[in-house]
Amino acid sequence: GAPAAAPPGQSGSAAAAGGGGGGKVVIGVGGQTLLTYLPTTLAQQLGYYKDEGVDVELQDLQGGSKALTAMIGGSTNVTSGYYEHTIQMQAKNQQIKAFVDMGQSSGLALLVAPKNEGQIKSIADLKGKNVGVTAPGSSTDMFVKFLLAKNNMQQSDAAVSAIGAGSSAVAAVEQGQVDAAVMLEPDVSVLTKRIGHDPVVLEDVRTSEGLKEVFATDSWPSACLYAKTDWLNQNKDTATKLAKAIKRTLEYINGHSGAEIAAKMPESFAGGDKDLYAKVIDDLKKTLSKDGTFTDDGVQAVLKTQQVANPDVGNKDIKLSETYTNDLVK
Amino acid sequence: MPAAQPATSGYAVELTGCTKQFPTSSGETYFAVRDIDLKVEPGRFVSIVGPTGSGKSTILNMAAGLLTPSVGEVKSFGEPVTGVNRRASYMFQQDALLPWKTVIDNVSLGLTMAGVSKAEAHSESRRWLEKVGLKNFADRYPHQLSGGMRKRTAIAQAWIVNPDILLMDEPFSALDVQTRQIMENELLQLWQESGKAVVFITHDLDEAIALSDEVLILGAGPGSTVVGSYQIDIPRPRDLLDIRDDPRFVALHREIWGRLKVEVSKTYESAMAEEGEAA
Amino acid sequence: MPAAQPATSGYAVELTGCTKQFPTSSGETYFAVRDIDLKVEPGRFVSIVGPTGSGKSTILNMAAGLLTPSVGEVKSFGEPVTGVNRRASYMFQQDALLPWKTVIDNVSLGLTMAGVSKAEAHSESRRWLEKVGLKNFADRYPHQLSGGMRKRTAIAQAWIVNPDILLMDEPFSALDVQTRQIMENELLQLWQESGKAVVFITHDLDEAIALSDEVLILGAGPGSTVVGSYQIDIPRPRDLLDIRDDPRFVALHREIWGRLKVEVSKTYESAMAEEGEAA
Amino acid sequence: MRGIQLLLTVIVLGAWEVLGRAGVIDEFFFPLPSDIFQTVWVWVSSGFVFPHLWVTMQEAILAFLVGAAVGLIFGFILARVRFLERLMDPFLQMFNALPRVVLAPIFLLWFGLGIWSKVAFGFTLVFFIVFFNTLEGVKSVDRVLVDNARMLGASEKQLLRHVFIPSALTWIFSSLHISVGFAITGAVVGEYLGASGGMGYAIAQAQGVFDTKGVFAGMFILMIVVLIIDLLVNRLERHLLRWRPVRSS
Amino acid sequence: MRGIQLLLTVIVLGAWEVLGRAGVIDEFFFPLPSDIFQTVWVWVSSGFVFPHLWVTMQEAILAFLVGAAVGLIFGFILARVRFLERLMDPFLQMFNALPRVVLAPIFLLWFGLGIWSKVAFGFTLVFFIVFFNTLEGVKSVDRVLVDNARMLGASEKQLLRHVFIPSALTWIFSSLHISVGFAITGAVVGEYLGASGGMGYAIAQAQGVFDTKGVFAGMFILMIVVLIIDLLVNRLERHLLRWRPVRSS
Ligand SMILES: Nc1ncnc2c1ncn2[C@@H]1O[C@H](COP(=O)(O)OP(=O)(O)OP(=O)(O)O)[C@@H](O)[C@H]1O
Ligand SMILES: Nc1ncnc2c1ncn2[C@@H]1O[C@H](COP(=O)(O)OP(=O)(O)OP(=O)(O)O)[C@@H](O)[C@H]1O
Ligand SMILES: [Mg+2]
Ligand SMILES: [Mg+2]
Repeated sequence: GAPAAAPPGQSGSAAAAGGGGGGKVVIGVGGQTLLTYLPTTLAQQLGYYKDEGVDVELQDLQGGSKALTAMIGGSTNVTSGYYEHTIQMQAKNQQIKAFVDMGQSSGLALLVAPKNEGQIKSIADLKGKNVGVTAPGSSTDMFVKFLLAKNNMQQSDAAVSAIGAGSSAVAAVEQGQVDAAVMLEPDVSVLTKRIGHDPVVLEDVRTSEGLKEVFATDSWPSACLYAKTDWLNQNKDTATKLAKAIKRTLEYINGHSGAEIAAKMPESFAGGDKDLYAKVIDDLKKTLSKDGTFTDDGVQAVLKTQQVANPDVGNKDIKLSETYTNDLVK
Repeated sequence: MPAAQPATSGYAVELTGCTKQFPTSSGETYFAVRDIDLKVEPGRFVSIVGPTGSGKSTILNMAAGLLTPSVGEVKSFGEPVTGVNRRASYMFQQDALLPWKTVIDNVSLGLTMAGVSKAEAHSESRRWLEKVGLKNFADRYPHQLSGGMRKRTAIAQAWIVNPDILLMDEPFSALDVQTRQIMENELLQLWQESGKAVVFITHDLDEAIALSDEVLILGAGPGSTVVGSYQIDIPRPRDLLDIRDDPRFVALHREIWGRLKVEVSKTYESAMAEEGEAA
Repeated sequence: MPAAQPATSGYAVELTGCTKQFPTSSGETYFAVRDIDLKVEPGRFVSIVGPTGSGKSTILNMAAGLLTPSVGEVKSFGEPVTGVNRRASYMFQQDALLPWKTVIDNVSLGLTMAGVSKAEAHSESRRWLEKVGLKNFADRYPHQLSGGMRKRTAIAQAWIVNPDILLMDEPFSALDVQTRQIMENELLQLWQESGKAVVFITHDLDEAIALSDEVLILGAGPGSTVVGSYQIDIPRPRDLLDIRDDPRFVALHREIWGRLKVEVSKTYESAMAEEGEAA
Repeated sequence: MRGIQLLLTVIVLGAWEVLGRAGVIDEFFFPLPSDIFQTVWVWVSSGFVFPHLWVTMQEAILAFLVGAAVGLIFGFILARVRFLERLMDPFLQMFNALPRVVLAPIFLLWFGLGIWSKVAFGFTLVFFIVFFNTLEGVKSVDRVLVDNARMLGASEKQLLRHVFIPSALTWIFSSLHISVGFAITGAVVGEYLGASGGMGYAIAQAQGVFDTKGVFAGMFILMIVVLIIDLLVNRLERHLLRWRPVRSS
Repeated sequence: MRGIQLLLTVIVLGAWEVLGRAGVIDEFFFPLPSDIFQTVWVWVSSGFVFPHLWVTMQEAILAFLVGAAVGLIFGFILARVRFLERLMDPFLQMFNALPRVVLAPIFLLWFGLGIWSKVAFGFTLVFFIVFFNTLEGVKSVDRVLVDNARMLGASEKQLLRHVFIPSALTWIFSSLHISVGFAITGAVVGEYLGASGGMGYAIAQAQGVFDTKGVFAGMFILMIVVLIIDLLVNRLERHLLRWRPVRSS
């Protein structure tokens, strides 16, 4: 169907210096159509940024790491990406701070390809198998590595294939190109619809039970807004306004049904299937943060995941207090 | 190109009422030749002379099947020529050697095409290179040859395939007198042995008369046509060195030259006169 | 190409001890010409004759600055020639018209290069096209011309720039006798008016003697050199039509031809004789 | 000719439609042509597509022009200065082999998020194609033509204008035919990696939400645009190469 | 020549190193050359890189060979059969303009996650380059040469072998020079989008964890490989085109 609104023309100007006061803030999104970043776009649609008095321009960077890189390079001011990046960046001496949390779970699910249903029943069965992730080095990849470590297996016990996200991922799993895969919404729902039954899920952190089981915490900060610490210090006002807008959006989501929210989003985001879209938004609510704050438990859990799964973080001394702040949402 | 076949029926080359026109850039058409009738029996040697630009190459191209006449018909041994005339070999006025083949490979080309083995083709080519005096240049590429050497390579290339019809467009004009005489002798020998039909273009009337059974004169262009045809009844074999002193030769030469001169000066004058017309 | 300049010092063309060798594919070197001495004063008309492949074009290329001699020195008006000889114009043996330019643009080329306005260059070109009898073909592209027409366009192209030195490599060989005579007359007129130096290559000894002040004979290759030099002391202006009956002409012709014949047959015989040697 | 082409198109699309409706072709990956056209129609009639198209066209045209111009200039210079050619050849080959997608972050760093990073992207594709072809085109010019022009007094600049450029023109046009497509590809891929507008952005969004109809609609619109551009290039080519003999065989 | 090239390389890398150490160049985007080489060394000495390289090489070489072969065949056929050329031209132009990255899911769908989807990817790049150049190359063959060969009895096949292919060879080599790079690009980009091994996978992995050293090390290794391949293509070219006059000017 036709999207309701044409996108803003590309302004082109990298807003590196701007962002102060009422100037334009460029937010790079790690994939605008990914549900986990939905609040960023929804806030724009609801006009909350404007209400707060910030002029926001969203840039779709098609991937968390690209969005981060663009921000470090100065092309954007703020990134709507995963919290774990702030930890990774500290390991690389780049000071980055998250200031409002949107997701309290990564919303990932490790599921088994239809052809292997019945053969793979636990993580241990993944030995010697081929697991699909969106991209090597991404959080889906880390998730697999973490699970392997948690089950006392070597990282090399399972091979990891990149299958991307969206239709390529669905196709790879459906056709059995991989034995199992870590997938996100709405891919899981689409896959379910296509194969006609719920896929066998080994681990699922979309639910709080799953989250507890895997990470032993009830919050695992994922999608959030972060910025360079320097920028944050200089643009505290602006950041506060952004945080507020997101917080209000989270509240709005909590108070409305999936269908109502879907109606607010650009029509094209539904991909022609409004009901499915409404349903996945309803599912999404469980994984979203209620108030935009980070919890101690949560950030510790993320750090632990990184330490296990990411050799670049490894046992480096990470100061978690410098990777996030709750001051702006409070 | 197959070895000389027994002549089947009719003329080796037969152009009937052939007219060729070309589109010009201004959108008009230019008549190169008009109403050409040319009949060459197997075993005949016919020369075409005429002022420059009168359409000699055009006629040869039609006989070879490379140009289709706008009006008229081309036949060869009774068959209409569609596409290339497979029973003819054609030595072009322009350089037509393949630059990426050595002299010997260029000469072998026709044999290679006919499926002769490489060794055999090369040994045959060497024989022909010897005839045209290029034995020592077999391994050169065309750009390493002088103008005359390239012409001689082209001659060997056209002759080696032993066709039923030889079409030659000013083959000897880049050669010095002596070399030219040697080539002329080779040509006569090749032709006399075999009953081939030869259509020969030259600017040298002496050469035309000395070699041919018949000399055709092409009129001045545009739209030139055959304005004279002369039977050369000097008995064969002819001695090319002394033929110019033969009284029959002298008489024919005077007669043909008289006619030719008119045409040639016509071309030039018409070009000079038509001030600003139809440029 | 600037308009004719006052001759400065020395010879218009001066080759001293020039040898040119080419590498062959087999890794050896081939001596095209050896020890060439050629001195042409401004206002002189020098012809070079010699068997095909003897190195005539090579000499002209060296004089034009397009080939550097392996040994020896090339000077023009006292200055060593480095790069192209800017005071000469060169009519090549091969087709050298730019295929993407019409006849008139091709002829205008030299003027355009010298910065003459297009309108002026075209009107001047038209004058020259008239001289070579191609006025009606100004808007054709080269591929739409006959062989002789292309040659005449090249002649106009070389002459229009009015250079101090005219280098011409078999300019008239593709033309019929009558057209050739008209061209020869034009050439003589152009030359007589101006004090130009002309170096002229031809296979036609008659033509060489009729036109020149001096005829050089090049020996048989490989490594050919100048084997004879003849002053043509027939008074000017000469009547090209009747000159062949002039007793001085006949005597010179006999003399030069005798010498030339030896060289020409040498070339051919050496090629025939060296069975399998240095192929 | 046009008729046959249309017929061919209709047959292919018709077969696709029928097979799709019969369930042989999976609509999830290959939506029905009728659906695609409907989407195209909606995009066009609602005006949704035009700002995107405009952005992409700007990028592609800039990439094409800049890439072709720099490719031509480099090609001519390196073809004329043998030393430079031999010096630069391995470097150019190396850069040509760089997978540009990997460099996307660096392009963003250098050229920002706006159209210039996409132009740079397209540039790296167009440049190499035009460059290598121009290089070969100039190198393969007939020696005699060059010598003749030099004898007639041509300066290096005039040689370029009267001999090298016209002679290399067939080569250049061949490379232009290729690079029209690559310029658009470059722009779209650039947008696909990070943008807030353009056809690549629109397609990426459609793809992100499993809207394959949208993906195909976007590609279809791009195709039409390329066809129109190619038609113009063909016109220009026919005009500039009008001196070539017409093939009759 | 090699010396100057080495010198140039050393100067550029040296300046980079110095500027990087001085903090002028951001190490996050451009790691120090010394670090890159160290990473390369680790990758090579640990043997980590070889399986990846092997996968990529397979893909690139297959894409190159198949793309070039099909491009050549299509180019020759369409150049000889004017009807087909006019019929197919718009379609080929359209497909050439398709942003292949968008098609990645479809390639995965059709050809799976293995090497064949990357081969297909590289193929779509190589094919068009070789095709368009071959087409033009054959079309620009001198008419007289063709006529002469035909008069000497050449069949269409022999014409191809003795006239068209040698004459179009300069064109073809020009396109091969371009496509060597594009074949590798195609393979790497394909891997980058979905694979379980190969240089693109290794680079994506490094990029995923912001290991720019690894990204550059991967690209560096690719560059070296391309240089070697290009050297071989150059050799072949010099051999096959040895008939061309040596330039002396
Ligand atoms: N493709 C063409 N387009 C237009 N005109 C052409 C074309 N080919 C030849 N002509 C014209 O046809 C006429 C005859 O040309 P042709 O080459 O047959 O002459 P010719 O008798 O061989 O002359 P020459 O002795 O100079 O070779 C010329 O006026 C030429 O300009
Ligand atoms: N590039 C080259 N490489 C090798 N040999 C060459 C080259 N150019 C010319 N030659 C040789 O030099 C010799 C002289 O050639 P040149 O073209 O000067 O002869 P010419 O006297 O002009 O002959 P013609 O009357 O046939 O034009 C020939 O044997 C030729 O093969
Ligand atoms: Mg002719
Ligand atoms: Mg010569």
